[in-house]
This record gives sequence, structure tokens and C-alpha cells, in this order.
Amino acid sequence: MEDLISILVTTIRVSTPLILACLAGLYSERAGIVDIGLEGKLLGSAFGAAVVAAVTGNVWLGLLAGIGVSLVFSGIHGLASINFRGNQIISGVALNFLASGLTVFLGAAWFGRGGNTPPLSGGARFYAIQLPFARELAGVPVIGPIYSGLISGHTILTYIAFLAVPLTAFVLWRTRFGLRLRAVGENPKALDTAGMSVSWLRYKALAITAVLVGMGGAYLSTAQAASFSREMSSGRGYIALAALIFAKWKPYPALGACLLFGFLEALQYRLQGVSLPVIGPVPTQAMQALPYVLTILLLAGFVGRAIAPKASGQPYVKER
Amino acid sequence: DPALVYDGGGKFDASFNESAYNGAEQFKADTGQDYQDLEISGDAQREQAIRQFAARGNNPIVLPGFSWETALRSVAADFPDTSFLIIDTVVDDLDNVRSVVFKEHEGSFLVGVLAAMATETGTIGFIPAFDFSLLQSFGCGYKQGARYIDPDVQIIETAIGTGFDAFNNPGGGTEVALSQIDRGADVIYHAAGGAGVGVLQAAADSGVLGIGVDSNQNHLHPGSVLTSMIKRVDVAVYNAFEDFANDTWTNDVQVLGLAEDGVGAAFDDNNASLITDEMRAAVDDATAKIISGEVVVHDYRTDESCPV
Amino acid sequence: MDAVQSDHTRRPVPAAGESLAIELRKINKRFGPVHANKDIDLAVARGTIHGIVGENGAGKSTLMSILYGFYHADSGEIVVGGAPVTIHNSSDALRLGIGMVHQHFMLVDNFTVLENVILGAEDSALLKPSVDKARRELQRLADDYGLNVPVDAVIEDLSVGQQQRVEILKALYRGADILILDEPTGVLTPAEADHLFRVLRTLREEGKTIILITHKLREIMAITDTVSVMRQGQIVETLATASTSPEQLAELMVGRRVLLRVHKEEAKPGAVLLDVKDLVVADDLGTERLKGVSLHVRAGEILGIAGVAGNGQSELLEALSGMRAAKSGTIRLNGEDVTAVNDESAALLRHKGLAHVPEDRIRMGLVTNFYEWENAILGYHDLPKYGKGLSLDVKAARAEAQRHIEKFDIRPANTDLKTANFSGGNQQKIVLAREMERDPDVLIVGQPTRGVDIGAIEFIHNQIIKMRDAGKAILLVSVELDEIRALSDRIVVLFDGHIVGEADPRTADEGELGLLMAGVSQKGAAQSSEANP
Amino acid sequence: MPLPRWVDVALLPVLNVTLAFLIGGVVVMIVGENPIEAVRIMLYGAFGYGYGFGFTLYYTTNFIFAGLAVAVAYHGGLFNIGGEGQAYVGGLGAILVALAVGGLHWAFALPLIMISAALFAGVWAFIPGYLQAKRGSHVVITTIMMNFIATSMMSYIISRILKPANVNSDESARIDPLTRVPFLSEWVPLLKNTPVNISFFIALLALVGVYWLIWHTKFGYALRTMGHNGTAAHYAGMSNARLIMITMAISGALAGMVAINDTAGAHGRLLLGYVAGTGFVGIAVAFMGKAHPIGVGLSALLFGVLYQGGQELAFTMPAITREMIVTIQALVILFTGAMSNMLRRPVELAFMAAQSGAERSGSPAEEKRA
Ligand SMILES: Nc1ncnc2c1ncn2[C@@H]1O[C@H](COP(=O)(O)OP(=O)(O)OP(=O)(O)O)[C@@H](O)[C@H]1O
Ligand SMILES: Nc1ncnc2c1ncn2[C@@H]1O[C@H](COP(=O)(O)OP(=O)(O)OP(=O)(O)O)[C@@H](O)[C@H]1O
Ligand SMILES: [Mg+2]
Ligand SMILES: [Mg+2]
Repeated sequence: MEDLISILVTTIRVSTPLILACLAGLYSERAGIVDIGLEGKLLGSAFGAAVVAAVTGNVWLGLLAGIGVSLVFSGIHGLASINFRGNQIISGVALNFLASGLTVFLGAAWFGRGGNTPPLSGGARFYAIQLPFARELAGVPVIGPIYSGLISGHTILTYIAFLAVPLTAFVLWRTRFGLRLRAVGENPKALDTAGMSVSWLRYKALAITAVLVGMGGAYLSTAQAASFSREMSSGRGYIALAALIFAKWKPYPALGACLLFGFLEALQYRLQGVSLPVIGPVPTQAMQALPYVLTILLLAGFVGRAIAPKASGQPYVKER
Repeated sequence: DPALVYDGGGKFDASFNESAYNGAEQFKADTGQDYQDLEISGDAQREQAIRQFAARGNNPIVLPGFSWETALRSVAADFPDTSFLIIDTVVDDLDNVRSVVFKEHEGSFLVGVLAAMATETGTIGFIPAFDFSLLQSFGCGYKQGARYIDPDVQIIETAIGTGFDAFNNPGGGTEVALSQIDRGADVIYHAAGGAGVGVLQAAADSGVLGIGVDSNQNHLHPGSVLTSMIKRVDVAVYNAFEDFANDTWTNDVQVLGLAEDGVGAAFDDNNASLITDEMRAAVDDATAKIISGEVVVHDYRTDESCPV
Repeated sequence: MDAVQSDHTRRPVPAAGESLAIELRKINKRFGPVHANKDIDLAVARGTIHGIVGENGAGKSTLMSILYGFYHADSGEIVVGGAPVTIHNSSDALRLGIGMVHQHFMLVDNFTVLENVILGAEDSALLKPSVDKARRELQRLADDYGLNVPVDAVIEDLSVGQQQRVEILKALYRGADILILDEPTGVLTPAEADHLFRVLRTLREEGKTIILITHKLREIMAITDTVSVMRQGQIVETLATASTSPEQLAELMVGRRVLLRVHKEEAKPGAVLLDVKDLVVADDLGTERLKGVSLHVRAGEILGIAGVAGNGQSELLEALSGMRAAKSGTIRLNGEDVTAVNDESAALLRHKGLAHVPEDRIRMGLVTNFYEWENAILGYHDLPKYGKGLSLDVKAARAEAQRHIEKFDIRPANTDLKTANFSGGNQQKIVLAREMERDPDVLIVGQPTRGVDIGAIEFIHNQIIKMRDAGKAILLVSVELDEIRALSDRIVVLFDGHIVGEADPRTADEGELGLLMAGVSQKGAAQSSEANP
Repeated sequence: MPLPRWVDVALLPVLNVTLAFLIGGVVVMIVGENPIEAVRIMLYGAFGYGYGFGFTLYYTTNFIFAGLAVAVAYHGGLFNIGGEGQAYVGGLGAILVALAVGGLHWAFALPLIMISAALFAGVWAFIPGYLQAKRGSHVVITTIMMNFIATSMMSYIISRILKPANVNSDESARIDPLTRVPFLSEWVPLLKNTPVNISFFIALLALVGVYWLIWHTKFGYALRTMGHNGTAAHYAGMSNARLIMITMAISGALAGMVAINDTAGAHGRLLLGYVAGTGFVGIAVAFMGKAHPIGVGLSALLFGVLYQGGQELAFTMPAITREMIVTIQALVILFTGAMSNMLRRPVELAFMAAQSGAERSGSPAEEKRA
């Protein structure tokens, strides 16, 4: 039980940036814009957040800066893919390169630590928060471990990430904005002929993407770790993208996919070096590959064909 | 001018390369002697970098990291008048190359001793960036030291990733450390370069102890870093620059272990409150025994296995 | 056929005093080198139905899209209800009471009807109130006009006829006074079309103005008050419908006389070339769409398959052409069992002498991004004449394409033009040329004239008859009853995956076929015709 | 709006690259260096002398292979992000054979090594292809996952199996010098000490081969049909499933050729993590080259120049670090790839203005009438 709880706690922490990035991707891809640049946005906003938090000592300003960086990235992506009808994948790849170059370049210029930012402490970091009564309930069987051990004790960004899921589902299916968002990703012409601006809507979606992924990036450098270091996003943006496809571009399944991924990762930490009954000691690398292998198997076995929003990846062109 | 080309992790990796950089900076501060340095972005640039420095007359050229060996071999022959220092591997068949290797296992033994004495839960952790021979030798020395104190101590070992990029994943380091802490580890030794920053952070945040590596990392979280396994790459670099300046350069193989003060456990103000006299005594005792040969620390790299 | 009436009454502009719904003045629009609309003047009186006809690519859709604010005119003026207006986008048009049903539906396929109707016309940030209001409003529209649709159904599950109703409902829901319909009947059955026309008449009675684009002159004659003919970006004539004739319109459109009736000799059927027994076929979702169909086609005859769209025609075409495996039953070609076994069966069948003109040229029959010559060999690219071994003989393919262009008068006569840049009629000719020029034994044709102008229709019909006369077995699927009746030597009616009856095109009347298509069996049909003599 | 062809293929790309360099130049100025001097150093480093040129060619070789891998898949409508992992696994195929036939003259060994590398990498790419074809699993996810799996698997194989005991670093044994793919410097003294090897010509052949495959074979025709319209491919009797699997295998095999240049050539042994991002650069190369072999060749060269010239720059101007080079690369990708239409509009307008100007002056009578 305790082991399980602790694996689940790790799961939640590992999943948090994935959830934020995955939901971020959901907004832009639902709007018809493929975002392979999530990786770069995570990295860029992790940098922005850490820099401003380090300089001002205020993590909230850091968070804003992180979001600001990803807004700029989204703006470039929008310019390229909405206004100039460029290839969205190249634009994303370019942003990834840009993030990996600029963060270290600027970081080195500003702090002289080879791109790493100074360690954050005190008000410059997000700390775990205890939910009400967590301490009091800790001793209660079942509820204690689950509420005090599992649910309580995460940073605010984790709670935001989890709340963003129902909120996204609500926005998507219950609001005017959500209806239009889904429409613009499926058939932008339908929206255009109904008298709405495709570009404007896509920019709004990209802005939401930026806010979410910006929080994900800030989580990496100001909550999970306490400074920025080069390439610290280490592939999480790609994993989030995979999770998004896995979840067929839907919010709750997206949560599920990210949690599954986080869980496999957490499990993998536990299983390293473990010797299995029949097989004997398993190479560390085999355990480390486990999350990816299982993802493929699940995908092939159960999930089936993922059909992307029809208009995704294609610039909207009225006149041939 | 002397030249220094960093290994893959880059200049400010908070450990190995940074230590080399510190040595060079120290020499510059002491003597006013300028030097040139460079970071590479891929294996293909290794030879190119050395060759270019050599061609421009930079001398000596310092190459921290075993990955330089191949490139060094092909360049050194073409520039017999240039002196080279390679760290972490032995190139003894060329007569313009000095090699410096460290007995990381001996230093790791000492921090293992401290870990086993500091733990209250009886469980300690080791976190390499990934499964890699050099890092295993750190781990193996650490385990030997810990078991030397307490044969029953539990040691959890968890790698962060699977390749060189694991050195740049402090988030992963944090999570792996937290997962070890959840399993009861209260002293954690990392050999993970930049990702180790996350390990030490997690330890500090959770109120357990971390152990730094390569350079003295005690100051990162005073009171939360038990000690650091220091590897005096800076000294090797400093000495190289100095020897060359004083015309005392030798093309030899230097194996720096405890006896040579090339490795060791770091004690300073930052961890003074954590180290009891008893612990200090045990370290001194182990150091003496290792130097005298009474205790032999096995090097993982000799046979790719660890006895404990 | 009569010559063009010379004494027709010209009514280029509605009589003075008549109130105008819209007026377009000197509208010009270019797409790069294409001058799609040239100095167009058009006036439509309030409370009338105005038809627009013209060849493919004449600029009809472009003109209407300008009125609807989807495109911007390069120059010209738009007057709505007497006042000059600028229409920046569709929402301006909607505000002015202009609604449009596009040639290609502007629906979100995986949305429900309700969602599509409210899209862009929501009242509040939350959907619920809009949805509730739309539900009531749609009920009212259904009652008033007989426009019934399952409001909670997802669009992709609806028939095209229903989808089109949704488009009309969208416009009405937004309070359109002026309704533009761009080829609304291209995909409708006669019954659906009749229903649509009843709705349009009701709307006209209420004072709404309707602009109707269609290729079907019968419809123009039946429902419009005035009609404009477009050719090469210009309006060549605007006439009162009562004072014109289909023949005159056809000539104005094409610039030459067009035979509006198919002329063919008596069929001389030979051996059975295509023989289908108890064919059961399921669609992609596993639903059985053909439930035991048996039929045969002889050399030298055309078998017409009539039926309302969605009764198994698509699956029949796909199964016969080897694209879709059968659950049971057999298909014999020249006596040989050729029932599809894998996803390459289509290629095999082609080589055995079966050609297939698919229902949907854009989705299936063509790669619109390919050059014309590349499409000229689609499906036949692996024949030895297009290259030995692995290699593709581009020259041979181009030569073949050139032959097609000459023989089928495909315009523009350029093998190196992207297929997307050809008009619908010419695209259809590219497909037909490819399939017919292989000289197959059996030709399977789906909806050969969908969205094609009358000049091209005439040509296509003649080609099909020529094939028959050359002793080929032809199976024709079309939702155009006129077409089926004009071309076929025998007609079978498909309903709900069954063949519910067979008819002789020379004797069968429209009513009888209509009943069969609605699922009333032949016996039942006989009874009902007895009941209502 | 159709522009003259030379504008499309030459003028616009040149303008775009210039723009990227202008913006990069601003950054260079911010760090206090002279951008014109920087460009000069870069070009000198890439082309100015034999040594630099050799490296440029060496990088270009890798990027051609990685770019072609992405391009071939793209013509089939498939997005292969897995070049990185495929090249890595291709390295295993290359080293196993190269070590097994150690001592054999390279002329005989090379075909074997190539086949083996192609086979290993091809199989690694075939798996996602198979899953896409038969199970509908999106290749984008599966290739990402396969990259991660490749890293784990190769780490184990290299560190635990291939690594000889007496070697300090985690790498395989060395290939016999006789067997190793020979350096061009053996014949061209100018390229002395550079890693460019015979693989460069293999890469050029691959460009021609892919051109032929895509536009002059029946398979290529089928591939492009599927890429544009899968339903039409099915209608034509092509098996989409089979095409997907074959395409992915070919794409992977091309990525595996990176191992010929690196493992069997430049490095002469299998290094841990040797691909080092080449696979990802391949994505940019392919898209910038519009998936056309000529474009791929040119953009591979552009990247080769950026890599090598950038290295020279980092040497000569210490303020410009390797990250600055990455930044400039990003700008080049952005402006020549994603924002290539930004300058297209103004150029189009300029042409239209010129044209209508010509028209107007040509037919004053018509204007009066209008
Ligand atoms: N989480 C949800 N909350 C509310 N309504 C939902 C939710 N999920 C689905 N629905 C409703 O069910 C309908 C069909 O669901 P479905 O899962 O197909 O979603 P969708 O929006 O159509 O997604 P996609 O565009 O990927 O097909 C949706 O249009 C919506 O009305
Ligand atoms: N968005 C566009 N971009 C470029 N050219 C276009 C566009 N839309 C139409 N055209 C061109 O403008 C001309 C007029 O096209 P339009 O669609 O208005 O014809 P139409 O009369 O509606 O034909 P059809 O009967 O086939 O529907 C054609 O040559 C067409 O190719
Ligand atoms: Mg039209
Ligand atoms: Mg759906």
C-alpha cells in the first residue's frame, strides 16, 4: 500500500508537466495547428521562469515570464503557420532548435554558468502545499494515505494541471469557444462561412497553448528542479505529443495517457535492478525502455486508429 | 597559450568540466597567463578542435575526458612539438602526451563510508546518470565503502536515463531521488553531472542528505550535502599549465588516488555540522588503510563487475 | 430540335418599380491568371427565384461567394435592398440577411446537427442556452417547411440529402432573407429534389429571395422566375424563365447546340460477362450494406442500378471493382471467379478487363495533386507499356495522356497541369478516358455526370453508349433517374441492400420506379398503381 | 500566383537565407562582434581550405541520409520522426558485420556493411510501419517511442556486450583499418585529416536513387499516390498497408546509412549515442528541401556549412558559442522553411506590379475603354 502510494505520488509529479504540455497541444491541434514545438516551448518557458524568478526572487513573476516566453514562441508559430501558411512541422522544429540554442546562449551571457541559472530558493520557488486537514487526517486508515499522502503535498502547478483537465473538457464541449475551436480544426471553411475569423480563433488557441505549456515549463525549473539547466525538457514535449495522439485529442483520455506514462516511469524507477522470478536480474535498460514498449503495445493492442482533427497541419487557404 | 577543450557536458556542468575550468581559471588568476577554451557539439568535432588548436600553436592542450583518446591519437602524431594532457584515460605510447587518471573508486569508497555512518534508516542510494562503465566504478567504490562499515546496509541504485542526455535532466534526477527517498534512502550519492543538481535539491527539500561528485558541491545546499567525492581535475589542469610554464613538463601517466590527493571526500564549513568526529576518524582510518594497501578497493572497470 | 427562339422577351433587369433584393454592379474577380468574374451585372427582384446556369468553371460559385462575403471582389459594387454595401466577410453578409448553401457543404462532419446550426450564431458564451433555443427553432422550421432532420445526429451519419437540409436550416436559422443555393440538387434524388423545391416555393411565398445555381435545366424551368446564363466569367444573358426553353439555355451556355436527349440504337446483348450471385458486403463499420444481391450484365448492354443514395450502391461498386471484400457470394468476370481477396484485388480485376469509373472522382478516382498525365495511368501504372521492371516510363504515360486529351477533348489540353486545376467536367473526362481507353470488357460506372455541365453530360453519355455498341458490358449506378432511364437497357432498383425489382426503361414510368426506390416492392407497387389508376 | 520558376527555386530561398543571417547578425552584434566578419569566417571555415571543406562534406553526407529518410516517408504521407533511433540501430548492423569481416578489403566489406546497416535500421523503421499498416498506430508516436527504446537497447548492447574490457569508454571494438570505409583523404590530400569518406559518394548516389525511386519507378508512383490520396491508391489496387511497410523500411534503411558515414567510416567504431541529433536535423533538411532530392542535397549542404562554419566561428570568435550556432540554424530553418512565404508575398506583389505596369504601358487604348 505504502509502496503503491509512493509510486502514485511519483506518478503525479512526473505527469504534471506532461499534462500541462499535452493539454496545451490539445488546444492548438484541436484548432488545426500541429505543435511539434511543445518541446521547445517547455524548454524556453522553463528558462524564462527560472531567470526571472532568480533575478526578482519572486516565483510568480517567474511563472509569468515563463508564460511570456511561450507566448512569444506561439506567436512565431502562429505567424509562420497562420499568416504565412508555412509548414507547421518545420516551424515547430525551428522553435525547438531556437529554444535549445537561445536558452543556453542567453543564460551563459547573463549568469556565466554555461546556460544554467542560479539555484532558486525561498520565494523564488514553488513548494508543495498541504491541503486543509491533511495533517489531521494523516493517521486515518485508507483516507489518510490517499488524502494526506497522495492528494495533498504537491505544488500549486500540479493542482492547476489537474484542474485544467475538467476545465478543458468543459470549454471544449460546453462553451461557444470550444465549439468554434473544434470546428476550426475540423473544417475551417465552415467557420469562415459562418462569419468568423479563422486566424483570430487559431491565435486564441495558440495563446491558451502558450499559457499551459508555459506553466509546464515553469514547473520544470521552479517546482520540480530549482534552476534551469540546458536541455532540461529532455524529450517531455515529444512524450506529451505522443500522449495527445494516444488520447485522440480528448482531455480526459489525455490525462489518462499522461498518468499512464508517469506511472510507467515511476514504476520503472522502482523496478531497476530488480530480479524477476523466472527471468532473473533484468538489465536496467530493459526496465527503462518499459514505458515506451508498453505504450506501443497498448497503442497497437487497444487504442486503434487515431484520427486527427481533419484540418490539422494544413494552413487555411481560401484561394488556391 | 595553453588550450582547454571541454568534453560533451560543456564548460559549466557543475562537476567534471567545470572543475577543469576552475583549474585553468585559478592558474590564470595566479599567474596572469591567458588560455583558450572551447566547447564541442559533437564527436566529429573532437579531432578538428584539437588539430585546430595545435595548428595555431596553442600549447599545451588539455583534454579532460576519455572520449578524447581517438582524436588525440590521430592529432598528437602530427604535432610532435605540442604537449597534450588527457584526463581519465591512459595514452602511454605517445611521447608528447601526459595522462592523468583518477581512482574514483577510492574516493567513492570514502563517501560510501560516510553514507553508511550517516544513514538512520539503513538504506542509502546511488544515482548514476545512466548505466555506463565509468559511473559504475563510482557506484562500486561507494558500495564497497558502505558495506565496509555496515555489511547489511541497503543500497538502492537507480539510473536516470539511458544516454548522455541524462546528464541534462535535473527533473529526472529529482524524481529518481524522491523515489529513492520514498523507499527509505536517507543518503544519496549521485554521479549524474548536471542532473545531480536535481538529486541534491530533492535531498535538501526532503530533509535527507545528498552527496556531491567531481567538484565540491557542499555549498549547493549547506547542511544538506553530506560531502562530495572530489576529483581534482582542477589540480591536474593547474599542474599541467604550471609544468609547461616552468619547463617541467613530463609525458607520463599519473594515477591520482587517495595517496596522491587526487580524490577524496570534501570537508568544509558547509558540512561541518553533519560530520561527527567518529565519521571523520573512520574516513581517516579508511584513507590510511587504502593508502597502505591494507584495504584494496576494487575498480569496476578492470573486470566490469562489482564484488559487493 | 428547335432553333433558338429569337423572339424571347429579354428581361436583363427586373421591371421598374419592382423592389430589388440585390444588385451586383460591374463585379470583377481574378484568381491569379483566371478571370473568374468579368464585369458582372445582376439584379434579382425581391420574392423571386433566380436561376444561374453555366458551364463548369463559368464563375457561378465565385460570384455567389463574393455576394456572401467569402471572397472579395477586385472591383464592383453590391447593393442590398437598395443601399450600397460593403461585405467584408460572411458575417456581414449574414447581417444583411444573405445566407448561402455552398456547393461543397460547409459542415463539420463530426458535429451534431444542432452544433452545426448554432456554430457562429451562438447567443452566449455557454452553449446550453443556444442549443435549447436552436432546438425549439429547428422544430418550428421543421413544422413550417417540412425540413425534418434528426437534430442530435452527427453529420457524417446523415445522408447527403439530410446534410443539405442542415445547410438550409443553418441559413434560415440565421434569418436569411436572401438564400443562395449552389448546386443543391447535384446529390439529391428526384424525391428529395422535389421536396426541396416545395420548400423553396414556400420560402418565395413568404417573400424571401432565392438564387439557385444548377446544371439541370429541368429544374430551372420548373422553379425559377428568371434565369441568368454565365459563360467564361461573364453573364451572357438574363431571361424570364417563362420565355425561354432548355434548348435555348443550353445553347447560350455552351455556345453551340446541345442534344438534350440521348440517342441510341436497340441493344444487342451477348454473353453474360459479369455475373454476381448472392453478394453480401459490409461497410467499414461492419454493417451489412448489400444483403444478397444477384445480377448479371451481358455484353452489349447497359444495366442501370437505380436507387436512393445510401442503399448499398457504393458498396456494390466497391465490391464489383475489387476494392471491398465480400462477406459471401461470388462475382464472376467472363466466367472466372474474381471475388476480392485482398486490397490489391482491384489491380487484378483491372488487368482481367474490368474498368471502374468511381462515384467520387475527387476522393477516389483522381489524385488532384498529380499532373494530368499521372492521373491518366492511375491503376494501370504497372502495365508493361508504362515501363519495364521497376521503372516508370514517363514518356509513354505522357503519350497516353495526350491521346486521352485529344480523344475526349479534355481542356486545357495540357498533360503537365495539376489535375486540381481542371474543371469538374474535365476531371470527369480524365477519369472516363482512362477507364474507357483501356478497352475493358466490363465497365462499371458510378454517377458519371455528377456536378458536370450539360455539354460534358452529352459527351459522357455518348461515350457510354459507344462502349455499349462496341459490345462491352456496362453497369451504371446513378441517383439521377433521368440518366438511368436514358442510358439503361435494363434497370434494377436497389433498396436497403436488396434488389427490389427490375424494370424496362422503355415502359417503366417515373412513379413506378420512384415507389420501388422508396422500398415498396414490385407487387406492392402494382397494387398501389391499381388503387390509384 | 505562379511566379517564374527561377524565383521559386533560387531567388526566394536566397532571400530567406539572407534574412535569417540578417537576424542572426543582429544577435552577433548584440554580443559585440562584427556580423560581416562572422559570415566571412563561417564561409571561410566551410569552404576556404581543404580541412574545413572536408568537414563540411562529412556533415553534409550525414544530413543527406537523414533528410532523404524523412523525405521518402513524407512522399508516402508518413512522418518518420524516428530517424535518430533508426540510424542508431543501423550502427549496430554496421558494426556487427564490420567486425565480423574484419580484415576483408573495404571494397568487398562495404556492400555487406551497407546491407546490414540498412537491414537493421530498416527493421527498426518497419516496426512502426507494420503497426501503422496493420493496427492503425500513428507512426509519429511509435517512431518517437522507438527512438527512446533504441537509446535504451543500444546503451545496453554497447556498454554491456560490445565494449571490449580494455577500453575505458563505452564503445565497440575498432574496425580493422583495411575494412573501414576509407577516407577521401587517401586520394585527395587536400582533405587530409578530415572524416569525409566514400560515404559522401554513396550519399550523392542516394540522392539520385531517391529521385529515380520517387519519380521514375512504379513503386514511387504508388507511393506518391498513397501520400496524396490513400483512397485513390486503394481504388487503383495498391495496398496501402504494404506500401506503408515498404516505405518505412526504405526510409529507415536510408537513415541507417548514417552509420556507414560515421560508425563504419569517420569513427571506425560504434560510439554510445553517436547519432547526436542528426536524425532530427534530417527533419528540417527534408522539409526545407521540400522533400525533393535536389532540395535535400542543397539544404543538407546548408546545414553542413552551418555546422562546420559555425565550428570555425566558435574558434575564432570566442563570444560566439556553439549555442549561438544552434540559434542561427534555428533562424535559417524558420525563415527558409516555415516562413518562406513571408517574403513570397512582397516578391509576388513586386512581380504583379511590374507586370501590370508593363501591361498598362503596353495597351493604353484598352485602359481608355475601361
Ligand atoms: N467529456 C465530455 N463532456 C461532455 N460532452 C462530451 C464529452 N465527451 C464527448 N462529449 C459529447 O459527445 C459527442 C461525441 O463525442 P466524441 O467522443 O466523438 O467527441 P468529438 O468532439 O466528436 O471528438 P472528435 O472530434 O475527436 O471525434 C461530442 O461531440 C460531445 O457532444
Ligand atoms: N479559390 C480559388 N482559387 C483559384 N481559382 C479558383 C478558386 N475558385 C475558383 N477558381 C477558378 O475560377 C473559375 C470559376 O470557378 P467557379 O467555381 O466559380 O465555377 P463554377 O461556375 O461554380 O463551376 P462548377 O459548375 O464546376 O461549380 C474556375 O476556373 C476555377 O478554377
Ligand atoms: Mg460551382
Ligand atoms: Mg467524434
